[in-house]
Amino acid sequence: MSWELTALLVAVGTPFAVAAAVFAIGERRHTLRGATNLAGAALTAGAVVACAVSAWQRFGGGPFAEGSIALLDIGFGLRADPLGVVFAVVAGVLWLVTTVYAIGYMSHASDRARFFGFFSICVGSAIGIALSANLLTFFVFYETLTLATYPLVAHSGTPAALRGGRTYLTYALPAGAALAVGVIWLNLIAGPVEFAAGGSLDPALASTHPGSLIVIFALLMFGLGVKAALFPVHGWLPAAMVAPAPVSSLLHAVAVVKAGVFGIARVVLEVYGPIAHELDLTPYLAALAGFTIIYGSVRALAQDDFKKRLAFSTIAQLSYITLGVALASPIAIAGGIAHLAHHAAMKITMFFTAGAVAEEVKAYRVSEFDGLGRRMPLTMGAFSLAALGIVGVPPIAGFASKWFLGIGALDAGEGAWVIAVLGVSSVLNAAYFFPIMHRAWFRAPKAEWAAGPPPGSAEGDLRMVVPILVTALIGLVLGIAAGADVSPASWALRIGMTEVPW
Amino acid sequence: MSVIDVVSVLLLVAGTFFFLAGSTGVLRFPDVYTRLHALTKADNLGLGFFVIGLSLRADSWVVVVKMVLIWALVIVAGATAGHLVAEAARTSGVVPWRKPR
Amino acid sequence: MTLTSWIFDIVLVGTLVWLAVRVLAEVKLFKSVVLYIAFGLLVALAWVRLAAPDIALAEAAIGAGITGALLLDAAGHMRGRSQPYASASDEPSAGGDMDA
Amino acid sequence: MAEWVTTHLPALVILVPLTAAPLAFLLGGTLARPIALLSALLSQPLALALAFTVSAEGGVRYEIGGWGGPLGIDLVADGLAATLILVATVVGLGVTVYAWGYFADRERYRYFWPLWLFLWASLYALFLSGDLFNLYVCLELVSMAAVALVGLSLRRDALLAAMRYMLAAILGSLFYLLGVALVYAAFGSIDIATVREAVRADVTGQAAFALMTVGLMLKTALFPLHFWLPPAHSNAPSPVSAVLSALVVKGSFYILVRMWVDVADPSFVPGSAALLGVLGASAIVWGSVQAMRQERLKMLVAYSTVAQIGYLFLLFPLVAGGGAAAADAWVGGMFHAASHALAKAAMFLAAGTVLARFGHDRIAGLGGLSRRAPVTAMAFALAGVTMMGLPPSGGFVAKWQMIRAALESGAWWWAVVVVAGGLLAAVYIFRVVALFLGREGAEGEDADVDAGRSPATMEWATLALALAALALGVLGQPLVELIGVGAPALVAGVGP
Amino acid sequence: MKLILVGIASALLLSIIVGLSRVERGPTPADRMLAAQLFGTTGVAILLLLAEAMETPALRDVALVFALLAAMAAVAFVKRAWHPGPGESEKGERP
Amino acid sequence: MTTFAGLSQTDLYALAGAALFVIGLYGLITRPHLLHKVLALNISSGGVFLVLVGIARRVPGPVPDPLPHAMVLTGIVVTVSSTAFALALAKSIYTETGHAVLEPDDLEETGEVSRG
Amino acid sequence: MPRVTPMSPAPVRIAAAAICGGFGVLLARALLALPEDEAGLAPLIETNLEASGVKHPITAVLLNFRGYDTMLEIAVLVLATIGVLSLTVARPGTWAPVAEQADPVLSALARFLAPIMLVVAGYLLWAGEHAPGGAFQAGSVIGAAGVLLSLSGYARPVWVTRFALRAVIAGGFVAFLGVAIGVMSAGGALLEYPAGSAKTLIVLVETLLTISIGAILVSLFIASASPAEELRRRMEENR
Amino acid sequence: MPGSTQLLSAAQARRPVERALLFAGVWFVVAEADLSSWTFGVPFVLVATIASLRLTPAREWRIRPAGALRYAWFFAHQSVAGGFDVALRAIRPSLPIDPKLVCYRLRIGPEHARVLVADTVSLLPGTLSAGIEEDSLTMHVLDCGLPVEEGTRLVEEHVADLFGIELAEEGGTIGPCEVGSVGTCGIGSEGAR
Repeated sequence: MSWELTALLVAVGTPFAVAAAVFAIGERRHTLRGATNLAGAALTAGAVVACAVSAWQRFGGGPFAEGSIALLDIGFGLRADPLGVVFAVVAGVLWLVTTVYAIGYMSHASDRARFFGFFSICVGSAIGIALSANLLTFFVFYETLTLATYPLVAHSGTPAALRGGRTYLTYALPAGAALAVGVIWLNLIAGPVEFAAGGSLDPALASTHPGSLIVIFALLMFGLGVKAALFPVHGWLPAAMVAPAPVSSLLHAVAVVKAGVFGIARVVLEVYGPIAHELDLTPYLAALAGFTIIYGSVRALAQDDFKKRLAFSTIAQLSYITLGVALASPIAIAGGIAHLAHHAAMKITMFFTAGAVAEEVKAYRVSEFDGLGRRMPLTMGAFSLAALGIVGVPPIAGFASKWFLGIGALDAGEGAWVIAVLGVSSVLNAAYFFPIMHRAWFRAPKAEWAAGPPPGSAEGDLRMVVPILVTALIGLVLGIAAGADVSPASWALRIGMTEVPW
Repeated sequence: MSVIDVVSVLLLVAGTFFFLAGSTGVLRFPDVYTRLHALTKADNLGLGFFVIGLSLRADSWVVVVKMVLIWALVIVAGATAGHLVAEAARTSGVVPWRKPR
Repeated sequence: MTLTSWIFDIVLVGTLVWLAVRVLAEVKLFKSVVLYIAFGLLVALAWVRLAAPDIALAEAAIGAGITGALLLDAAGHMRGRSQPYASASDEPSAGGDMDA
Repeated sequence: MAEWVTTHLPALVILVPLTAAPLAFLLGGTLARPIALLSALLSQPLALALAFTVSAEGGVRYEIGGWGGPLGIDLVADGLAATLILVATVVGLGVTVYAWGYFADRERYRYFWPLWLFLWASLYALFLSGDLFNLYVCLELVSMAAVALVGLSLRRDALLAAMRYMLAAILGSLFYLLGVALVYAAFGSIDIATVREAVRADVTGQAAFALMTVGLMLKTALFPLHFWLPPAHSNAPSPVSAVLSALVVKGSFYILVRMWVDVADPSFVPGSAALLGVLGASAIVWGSVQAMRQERLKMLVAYSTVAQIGYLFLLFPLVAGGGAAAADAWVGGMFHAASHALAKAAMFLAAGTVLARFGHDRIAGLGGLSRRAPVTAMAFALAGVTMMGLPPSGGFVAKWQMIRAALESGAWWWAVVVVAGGLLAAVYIFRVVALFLGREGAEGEDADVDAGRSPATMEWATLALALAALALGVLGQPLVELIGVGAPALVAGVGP
Repeated sequence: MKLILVGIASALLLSIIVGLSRVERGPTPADRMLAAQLFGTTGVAILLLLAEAMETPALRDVALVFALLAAMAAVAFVKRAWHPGPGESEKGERP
Repeated sequence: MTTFAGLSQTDLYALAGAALFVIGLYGLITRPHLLHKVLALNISSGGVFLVLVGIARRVPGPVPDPLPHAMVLTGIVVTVSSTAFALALAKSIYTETGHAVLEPDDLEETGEVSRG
Repeated sequence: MPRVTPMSPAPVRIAAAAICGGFGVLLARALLALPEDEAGLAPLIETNLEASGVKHPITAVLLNFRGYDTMLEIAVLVLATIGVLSLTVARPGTWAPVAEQADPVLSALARFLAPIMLVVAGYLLWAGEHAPGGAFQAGSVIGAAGVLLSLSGYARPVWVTRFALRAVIAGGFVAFLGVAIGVMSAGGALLEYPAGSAKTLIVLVETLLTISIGAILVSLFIASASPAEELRRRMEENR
Repeated sequence: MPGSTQLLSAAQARRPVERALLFAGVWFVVAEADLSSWTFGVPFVLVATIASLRLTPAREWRIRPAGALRYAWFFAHQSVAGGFDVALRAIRPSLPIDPKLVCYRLRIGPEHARVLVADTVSLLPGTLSAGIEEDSLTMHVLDCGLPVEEGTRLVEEHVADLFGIELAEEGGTIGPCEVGSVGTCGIGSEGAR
C-alpha cells in the first residue's frame, strides 16, 4: 500500500477507531481517553495534510490517490482530490484544535465517553465526506454524520436539548431520505456516479432524461440544503444551538454545515457540471443562496442569544459558498471554496468564544456582554478579529473570499445583483457584530469584571483560551497569506479553473 | 348363493337386529342405567351373531378364533365400561328412574 | 356393490360433516368432546372405505386411545370451579338435569 | 475426514444441532448449556463452509437415503438458502451466548436449551429442504419449538400468547399442507425440482398456491394476519423473542419466496404479487404506527417486526416483472431478511437486558439508559439504524436495492413506501433513543451506575449482533454475491 | 353377496346415527358417553363386515385395535371428566 | 371407478374433506373457548387428511398411492403432538386465569365474569 | 349461572362465513378440476419397493424413501413432550407416583388388557413390514396401554427414574438419528441403508420407535393430564 | 412368602409359564398362525408376560378346567338370554321395564372373583353391576319381576366353581342400598321424576 493510500485510510479511519477506543475506555478514565483522543486527532491532522500533499503533487498530473471496496454495483471509494482535501484539511486540523478545547470545556461534564465517541464519529464522517470518490460513499458518510450528530445535539439530556435533537431529526431524516432517492435514481440513470472535475454525468443525459435530472437535482439539493441551512430548511440550526460549545464550534461551524455546502459543490460541479447549466438549474440555486444570505443576516440582527446570533450568521455565510458554486465562474467557485476554509476558521473562533464566555462568566446573551473585554481580553480580542474577518475587513480571511466572489460574479455576468447582495450582507454583518464589540470593549463592565481576569489564571482554562487564539490566528494568516501558493485561496483558484472547463 | 351364505346372512341380519334394538334401547330407555343395560347386552349379542355369521365364511379357523378374541375383548370392555359408568353415575347422585306407580 | 356402496359412503360422509358441525356448534364442552370422539370413530371408517387400513389403524389407536383421553381430561379440567360440581349448573354435571 | 465433511456438508449442518438437542434434553441442567454452546460453535465453520461450497459450485444437492427426488428427499442449498443459514448461524451463536448469561441458573428454564437447539436444527432443515412435504414437517417442528419457548416463563400473558401463536401456527400449517396435497394432485410430485418442471397455472395449481400462500402468510404474520405476533414475540423470554423475530418468521417467508419466485413466478396467480405488495405496504404503515403507540419496549420491537415483515413482501411485486429490477429486488429483499434478522435480534436482546436488570420494560421508565447501561443502549441504537435503513447499515443496502428496483421497474410508489417506512421507523426508534439520552431518572434506577450490571455475555452478544447488522452495510458484498448464486431464473436477470 | 354385506354395514351405520341422537339429548354426561361406547362395539362389527366385503384382512386388525381400546373413553371419562375437577386449586401456586 | 351424479367416490370423500376443513376453520374463528378451537383444528386436519387420501385413490388400479398415505400418517402424528401440547397449554391457561379463552372480552359472552 | 361458550358476535360470524365459503368454493373447484387417474409417484415407489428392504409400500415410504420425514416427525413428538413437560416444570409433583382411587373392576380391566395390548402392539409392529401396521400404530397401542394403566391408578414405577424416562422419550429419536448417521460410515448418504442390511436396520429403528412412541404418548398424557387427587394434595401442601 | 412349601413354589413357577402360554396363544391367533412372526412374537410375548406378572403378581388362584367349561356354558346361554331380553324390551312399544337399584350381599371373597361376578352380572338378563363395596354388589335391575336374586346366586356359584373357591355361608340376598338407592322392589317409590 502506497503512503498516499495509507494516509487516505488513516485520515478517514482514525476518528472511527478513536470513537471505538473512547467507547471502550469508558466513562471513568479521563486521562487515557484524553490522550487517546489527542493522539488520534493529531494522527488524523497529519494524515489529511499528507493527503493534501498527495493531491498537490498530482494536481494536473496523474490520477489522484484512490482506494475502494466493492458493494453492489458501485462500491465505496475514497480519493484525495483537490476539492476534497480542502474540506478534509479544514475538518482534520480544526478537530485537533477543538479536541484540546473540548477537553477543557467538558472537564466537569458528565457522559464524556459518549460525547467524545460521537464527536469522533462526526469528524470521521466529515473527513469521509470530504474524501469520498463517489456519490454513494458520500451519501453513506453524510448519513453517518446525521446520525452521529444527534446524540451530540441532545447531549445534555435536558428537555430543551431533546427538543433540539428532535427538531434536528425532523429536518435531517426526510432530507436524508430525499437524498437517498436522488442518489439511487441518479445511479440508475447514469450508472455509478463518480466525482470528477467538470462533471461526471454524460452530457447526453441532459437531452435523454431532462425531467428526471431536474427532479433528482431538486431531491439532492433538498437533501444537502438542509445541512447547508439553505432557506427554507435552515430552521434546525438555531435549535441545535443547545448543544455543548465544542459541538456548535466544530460541527455547526465546520463539519456538519460545511458537509452540506460541500455536497452542493460536489453535486453541482463534479456531478452535474455543464448539465446544471444546460438545464438552467444554477440560477435558481444562486437566487436561493442570495436570498438566504440576506435573510440570515437580518435574522441575526434580531437575536439577543449570542449563539443564536452566530447561528444565523452561519446560515448567511454558508450561502456565500453555495452562491459561489452556483455562479459557476472559476473565480466565483474559488471564492466559495476559499470561504469554506476561511469561514470555518473565523466562525469556530466565535463559537469557541461563546463557549468560553458561557463557562467562565455564565454570559449567554449579547446584552450581558457589557465590558466583557476587560474581563476576558484575549478571548474577546480573538472574537473581534474573527468578526472583522467575517465582515470582510482586509486583510483578514473573509475579505479574500468576498473579493473572489465579487470578481467571479462579474465574470459570470451576474455582477450587479451579486455585488449588491455582498454589499448589503457586509453591512448587515457589521450591524450585528459591531454592537457586540462595542459592548465588550466600550461599555462599562460589571463591578467584578473591572479588575480584569482573576489572578493566577489567564481568563479561564488554558485548554480553552489557547485554541481560541490559535484559530483566530489561523483566520488572520489565511487572509494575509491568501496570495501564497499553498493558501486555501490559491488552492481554490486552481480548483476553480479545473471545475469549469467549458 | 350357497347354503352357508344364506345362513351367514341370516345370522348377520339377526346381529343387525340386536344392534338396532340396542340403539333403540339407548334411545328409548328413560335413564342412564337402563340404557346401559341395552348397551352392554344387546350389542354384545349382536356382535356375537356377526362373529358366528362371518366365521362361516372365514378362510381359516385362526381367523375365526381371532374374531372370537375380538368379541371377547369387546365383551370385557362393554361389561367394565357399563359397570364404571353406572358406578360413576350412582356415586355422583344420578337418581334411577322409577316406573310411575 | 355400487349402489349400496354409495349409500354407505354418502351416509358416512353426511354423518361426518354433520358431526363436525355439531362438534363446533355445541355449547357444552363435554358434549363437543363426545361428539368429536364419535367423529374420530367414523373417520376411521372413512379410511377403511378409502382403502387406507394403515391410517384407519392409526386413527383407531390414536383417536380412541390418547386423543380421546386427553380431550376428556381437558374437558374435565376446564369445568367450573366455584360451584360444587354436583350442583347441576355445568357440564359435565350430574343427575339434576335429567330429561324433562 | 475433510472430504467426508465436504460430502455430507448439508446434512451435517442440520445434524449438529439436531443431535445436540436430544442430548441437551437427556443430560439435563448442567450439561445442557455447554452442549448448546459446543453445537453453536461447531455450526459456525459448517455454515461458512456450506456458503463457500455453494459459491464455488453454484449450489449443492444432497440426496438423503441415496434415492434422489422425487422418490426421496433432497437437501438443496442455493445462494438463498446458504444466506439464510449463515444468518441463522450468526444469530444463533449470539442468542446462545446471550442465553448463557440470561438463563444462568434458573432451574425453571431448563428446557430452554433442548427446545432452542431443536428450533435451530429445524430452521436449518427448513432452509435446506428440497421437498414440499418435508417443508411441512419442518414448519411444524419450528412452530412446536417456538410455541413451547414462548410459553416457557409460564406467566399468564406468555401462556396466552403461546396459545394464540399455537393456533395460528397450526392453522397455517394446515393451509400449507392442503396446498401441498393439491400440488401433488395437480403435478404428481412434491419434490420442488420436479414440481418446478411440471408447474402450470390451472385451477388446481392456482388453488394450491393460494392455500399455501395463505398459510405461510399466517405463519409469517403478514398484515392483517399478524395478530398473534406482537403478544408472542413480546411475552417470550427475550432470547426467544430474538430468535422468533429474527429467524422464525423468515422460515415461512423463505418458503413463500421459494413458491413464488423459484417454483412459479407471480404471474401464476394474477394479482397475487400486487396483493402481497399492498399487504406488505399496509404492514409497514400499520406496524410502525402501532409501534409508536406502544408503552412497553418489547411490544414496540414486536410491532416493529410486523412493519419490517412488510418490506419482505414488497419483494413479490418488485420481482414480478423480471429483468434487472427483479434482480435488484431479489438482493434487496434477501439482504433485508439478513440485516433485519441481526438487528432485530439485537433489539430484543437489548430489551431483554433491560427487562432483566430493571424488572420492567416500560418505555417511559427507560430515561438515561445510555448512562446506566451504555453497551445495551448503544446496541439498541445501532440496531435501530438498520431498522431505519440508514447508512452505513445492512438495512440501507436492502432499501437501496428495493428503491432501485422500484424506480427501475417504473413502480415508483413502492419506493415511496420504502422511504416512508424508513421515516416511520425513525419516529419510533428515536422516541426510545431520545429517552436513553435523556436525564430523567428512571423507575427502579439505582444511584450507582455500575450497580446490578448485567452479565457481560448478554451485553456484548447484543452489541456484536448490532454491529454485525451495521457491518453488513459496508462489508456486505460477499453476501450480495452469495444471494445471487444459483438464483431462480426470474431474478437471475442482470444481477448486480 | 358383497352387496348384502355392505347393505348390512349401512344398517349398522344407521344404528350408530340413531345412537348419536342420545349424545345430543343427554341429559347427563354419562348418557352421552355411553352412546359413544355404543359406536365402539358397532364399529367393530362394521369393520369385521367390511373386512369380508372388501377382502381386506387388515381391517380385522383395525377391529382388534377398536376392541382393545373400546373401554378407554369410558375409563377416561369416569376417571377424569366426571370427577371433582382440579378447579379448586387456587391461583398463585406457581412462583 | 363408479360415478354417481358425475362424482366418483374419491370426489365424494375429497369434497367432504374440503367441507370439514372449512367447517373447522369457521369454528376456529368463531368459537372462543380454547377447547373448541383445538377441536376445530383437529376437524380441519381431518379434512386435509381426507383430501390427501382421496387424492391417493386416483391412481389407476385397486391399490392406492402409498405416498399420500404416508403423508397422512406423518400428519396424524404431528396433529396428535400439537393437540396434546395445545390442550396442556389450554389447561395451564385455565389454571392460571380461571377461564379458557384468549380474549378477556369473550368472558362476558361466556358468562364467566359473573363467577365470584 | 350456566357457563356457556357462545359464538362470536354476528359481524365476526358473517365475515368468517364469507371467508370459509370462499375457501370452500376454491377447494371444491380445485378438487373437481383434478384429472382422473393421475399416477403420482406410485409407480416409482412400486419400482423401488424391492430395494427398500420391506414389502409394505407405506412402510417403505415412511422408513426408507422418506425416512428423513419420519425422523423429523418423531422429533415433533419429542418436542411436544418437552413442551408439555416445560409447562409442568413449576409443578414438581406431577411426576410423583399418583395413586388414583383404585377401583377393582377398572384395575382388573387394566391388568387384563395391558399385556394383551403389548402383544397386539408387537403384532402390529411385525405386520408393518408387509401389511398395514408399523411403529406408529404399535406405539399408539402401547401408549394406550400406558394411559389405561395410569387411569387405573398405576403410577410410574419407582425404578423409572427421571433420567430413564427422558431416555426412553428421546431414545427412539436418538436411535433413529444414530442409525441415520451410522450408515454414513458405510459410504452412503444420510439414511442410506447399506445394501442388504436395510431390512434389519428398519426393523431395529421401528422397534425402538415403537417403544419410544409409546413412552412419549404416555408421558404426554401423564404430564399434561392433571389427576384431581394430585391437584388437591398439592393444594393442601400449599396451604 | 416365609415358610413357603414346595408345592407353593411349584405353583409360583408354573404361573409364568401359564401366562406366557396364554400370551403366546394370543399372538398365535392375532398373527393368524404365521410362523415367521415368531421372531417378533417371542420377545413381545415375554415382555407381555413380565408386564402381566408385575401387574398381577402370582396369587393363589387358578382356573379349574371343568369349572371353566361349566361357567362358559352358563355365560353363553345367559348372555344370549340377556341380549334377547333387553332387545325385546327395547323394541316393545309398551317399554316394559320397572327398574330399581339393589344391593346384593356377596358370598364370594377374593377380589378377582368379585370382579368377575360383577362383569358377568352385567351381561345377564336384567342386571347391571353398578359398584362393588366391601361385601356387597350394587346392581341396577331392569325389571323387578325378574328373578334377580336367584340369577346372581347362580353367577356367584359358577364363578366359585371356576376358581374353586368356597362360598361364605352368609349373604346371597338382595337388600336395600345406601348410596343413591331406592330400596328393593316395591319398597320406596321416590323416583327421579
